[in-house]
Amino acid sequence: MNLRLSTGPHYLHRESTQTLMLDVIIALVPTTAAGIYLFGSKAAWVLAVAVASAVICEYIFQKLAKRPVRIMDLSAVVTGLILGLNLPAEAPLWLPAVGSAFAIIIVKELFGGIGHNFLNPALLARGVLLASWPARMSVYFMPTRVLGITSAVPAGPDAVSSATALLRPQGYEVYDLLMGNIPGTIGEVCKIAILIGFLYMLFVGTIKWHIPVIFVGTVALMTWLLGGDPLKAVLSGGLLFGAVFMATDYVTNPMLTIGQIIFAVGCGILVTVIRMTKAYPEGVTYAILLMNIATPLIDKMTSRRVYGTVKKHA
Amino acid sequence: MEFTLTNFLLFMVNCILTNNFIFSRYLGCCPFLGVSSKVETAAGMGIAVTFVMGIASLFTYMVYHYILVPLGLEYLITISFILVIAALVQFVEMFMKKGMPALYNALGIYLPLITTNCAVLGAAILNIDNQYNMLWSVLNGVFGALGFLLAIVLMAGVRERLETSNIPKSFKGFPISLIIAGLMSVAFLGFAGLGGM
Amino acid sequence: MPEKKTSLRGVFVNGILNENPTFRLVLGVCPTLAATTSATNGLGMGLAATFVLVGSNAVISMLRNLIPDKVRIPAFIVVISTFVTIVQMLIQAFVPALYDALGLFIPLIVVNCIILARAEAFAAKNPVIPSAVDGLGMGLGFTAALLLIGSIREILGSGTIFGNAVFGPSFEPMLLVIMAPGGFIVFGLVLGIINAIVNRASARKGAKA
Amino acid sequence: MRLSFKGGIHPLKELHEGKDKSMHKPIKELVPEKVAIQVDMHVGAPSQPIVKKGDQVKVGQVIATAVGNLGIPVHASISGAVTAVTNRQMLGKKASAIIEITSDGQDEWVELHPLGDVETVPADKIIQQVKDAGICGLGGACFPTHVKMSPADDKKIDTIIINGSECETFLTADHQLMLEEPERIVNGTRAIMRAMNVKTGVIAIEDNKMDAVKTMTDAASGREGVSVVVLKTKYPQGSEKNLIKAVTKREVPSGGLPCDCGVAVFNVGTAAAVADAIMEGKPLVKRITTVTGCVKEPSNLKVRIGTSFQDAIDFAGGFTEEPGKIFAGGSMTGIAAPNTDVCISKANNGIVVLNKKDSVVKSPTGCIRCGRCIDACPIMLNPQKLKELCDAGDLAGAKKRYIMECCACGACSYVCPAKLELSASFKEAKDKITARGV
Repeated sequence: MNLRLSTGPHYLHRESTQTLMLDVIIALVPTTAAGIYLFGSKAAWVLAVAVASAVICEYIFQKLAKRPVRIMDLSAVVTGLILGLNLPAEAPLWLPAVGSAFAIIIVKELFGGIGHNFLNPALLARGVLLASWPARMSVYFMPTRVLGITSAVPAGPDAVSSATALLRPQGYEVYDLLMGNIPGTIGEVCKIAILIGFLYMLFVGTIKWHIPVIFVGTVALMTWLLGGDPLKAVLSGGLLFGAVFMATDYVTNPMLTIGQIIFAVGCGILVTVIRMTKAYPEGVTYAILLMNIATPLIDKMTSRRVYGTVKKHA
Repeated sequence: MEFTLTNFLLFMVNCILTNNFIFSRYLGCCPFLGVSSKVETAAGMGIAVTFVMGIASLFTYMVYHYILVPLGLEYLITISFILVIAALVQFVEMFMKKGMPALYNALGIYLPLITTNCAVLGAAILNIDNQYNMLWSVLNGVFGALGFLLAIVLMAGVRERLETSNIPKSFKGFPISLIIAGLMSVAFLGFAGLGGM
Repeated sequence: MPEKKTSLRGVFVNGILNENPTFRLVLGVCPTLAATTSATNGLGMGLAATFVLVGSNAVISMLRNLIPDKVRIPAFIVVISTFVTIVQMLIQAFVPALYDALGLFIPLIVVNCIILARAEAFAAKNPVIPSAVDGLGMGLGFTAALLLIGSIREILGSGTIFGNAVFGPSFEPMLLVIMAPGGFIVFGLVLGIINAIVNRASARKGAKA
Repeated sequence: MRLSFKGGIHPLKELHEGKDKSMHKPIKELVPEKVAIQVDMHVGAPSQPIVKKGDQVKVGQVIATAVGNLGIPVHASISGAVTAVTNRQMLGKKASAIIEITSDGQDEWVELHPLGDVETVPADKIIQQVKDAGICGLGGACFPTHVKMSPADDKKIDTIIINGSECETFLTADHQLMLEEPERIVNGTRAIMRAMNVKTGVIAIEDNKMDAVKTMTDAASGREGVSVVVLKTKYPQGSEKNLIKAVTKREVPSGGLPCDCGVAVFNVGTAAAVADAIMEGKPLVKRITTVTGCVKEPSNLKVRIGTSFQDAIDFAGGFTEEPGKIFAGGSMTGIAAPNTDVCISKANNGIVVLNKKDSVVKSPTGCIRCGRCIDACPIMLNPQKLKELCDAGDLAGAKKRYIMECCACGACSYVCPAKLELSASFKEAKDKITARGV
């Protein structure tokens, strides 16, 4: 009889890095589907290139660096998909390819691979693309189809809306903001789909509610205090998408709940401030990135009391 | 520029965030990269720089406007400023040693390094180039240094966290630090246009 | 080096390759970042620093026995800033476009650690000719590094080299590379890649020996 | 109201083959042909054997005497001849001194000296009787019970908690004991309370054993100071520190013992053994052990101390498939057995057999900072940070972050999606810190 000797626990939770990532992908399915429906096959191509580029870059880097190849943990797929959903549907296909390569190679693998990136790779890549090709990135397009019954008019593929829904949200009905009958990136427009994904992740326990709810709540509160329309502020731009799928990235937000609350409030304040000054049409990307940078310090400063001790520890 | 609360706040945001000395102006990169492996030492360095930069901005302003300009020696600005800063650092060090030994023990080791911190000389020359008056010059020095403090502390936080990461051997040390700074600088682009200057 | 009699050629090559101030010693980071938005800027900053290096090294070497040890550093700084002021005036007079592009960073050559470091480590201990050659080698090493980084940034970020287009009109340059973050990232990547090449070369040498 | 603590996990939801298999299986008594009794079962110095090969012994006869302050005697668990006094590999890291007895089939007891009813027996005699009966904590720690019952004079104990939470996976031994013999437990509780002069005795049971709550409540009714509380089903509810927090809202101070916050905790099995010692004069020679997993008839056995795992598994019908791993205890903290020749000690509350498939260990990947370990830690440590420090060899840093408070419950390792061996590294680091005195 050949018995295995090891220390307990002898049974582990079913959840693995791979299943967690799979749950995120499942949660992104409604958003992806809505994006492809609204923007047509161009959106599908952008998403496909983003995902393929992320996975291929990760494979090549891990081979070259003689590290174990971990593409099956699906984290590269998540990064690629989120980056793709952050792009306009009319983006030329080299844009997602370059963005994913930057995200995976420079932001993730160079720092030691999964778990070691101090910034969300997809978000940072979006920031890079936004700064590098502003003409491609900050021109938003109206969907080519509409979801539900609405008075909004679908635009042809050539119709360019230079102003985003964010800059004049009063021009859109709440219904259209919810359904995604507004100009924007592939993933951010359909708020209903994002909320379905959020509920799914809450239900299966992938994420906790704190960060998205407090993040969005802070934006609503601050907008209201500054005299804006909190509902439209929440429903416009990439706020919901960012709060649900990007601010909740485990690797780049604080470890303790109290730290996560600070993180979420900080994101909310930064989004509102950046939006108010209208330096960029959208503050969510930068707000989350800035709080990502502050995360190690938040982790260092926050603590909870250990059982049986009086003093706190970090 | 008139001194009003709005102007003051805009100037502060502009100096600390939008035109951050490190992330946007490339001033003070050597200590930023060299003294940022631990949060505590980084904070010490940042505070010492804030202290010196505030005083240096005041003194260089006075040297320029009350000595160089009346004598028509504006072309000696570089020589005179660097000497003023070197002397000032020496003086601050001595003063601190005698008058504030506790502070000296905490910040003393950083002081000699500050002479070659190009942010100090840079701020002094920027004050003259931008034709700030004495008040704005000092504020520019202090807020610029606070921006440096913010940057170096954030940097140290990230570097502490990455201490145990499996970074490729060739990239350990300076290369990865530069890339961290670059990625942080991308995030700081979010502040572009804030402060309106 | 000062102890051993090294050939002038050795001193010169040392600055460019083995002890390249930018890539091997990582000194003078600020100008390396600020002056490399284009190949021209990199070259200009590099040559300006070379001029200051050669001049200050030579003068400091001449005066090395006259300067009391206690006021050594302030004296060096005076010599260096004199040369910086000269070079600043020369650039302003003859290449005003470069003067505008480099701006603040010309006077800041004073606090470039490379120059003080060479004065302290070499010029203060060696005769005039080797000191000047050391300055030239270090300066050209610095120039070469700035030119390399400047070229990369200009090609990717503007699609040009020394102002001439390198790609067809369909190329959309990556603006970020010539913005502030691009400086850090490109320098970091180039530095890492050069480290990798050096590590591999020395590993091969080690294997042979 | 369900009492509970912060942190912890719910492993039973995940483990489909957990307690169901052996739950409500009546206790069956197993008297083996041969036993090998360790003399180092309890915490403290090993007992000194006083028999030699060839001696005839009866059940309950002392075969090894107590050594030192923490010492307790060891008794023969079957009658027959001593066939070996030697060293043998048991569950521990090193070989243990054992006394092997081969049965004569008579199962004849020595003459017993009961003290009488727990309510009337002189209180000062109880503790000595408990020591002479060789009783130690049956929950797994095996701390000598008489020592726990005699805290230093300056420690005022006001509450006794009888631990019937049985939060470990797979195990049903305590549950079945509470169902079948609640009177014994309550009698033992009263004996401990009287010996320690404590007015409050709380029997704490998790809410997945509501039938046991009922039997225990019935048995406790009319008994002075004894009450039953219901706990939320959660792991590690039965861990001493968390149990105290849940029941009394107090915390054991860092580096201290339960008596430092006025509480003493005893397992239900221990209480029952105390009752036997007082009322029948019987020493501790048998205990209830769950045998489950890949065995034909998962069951709760009343086994003699020293019964081999093989005998116990055979009594439970033998293996259903080739075993891949066998461990003593539940799946969270159980100790893997090198073979089936090892024997049941006073600490063994269960034997679990896993098949080949379930025994495969997944290889660890990189930490993704998901924070699940932080939510799981019942002591409020930061296992993620501690693991980083341990991997970097920074023991002083780990100590500063209270690694010594780790109760080794394994909750962090259980939830980790990257399959990192968190609690194992902490145990290693703690051993190093203790050894080197960092």
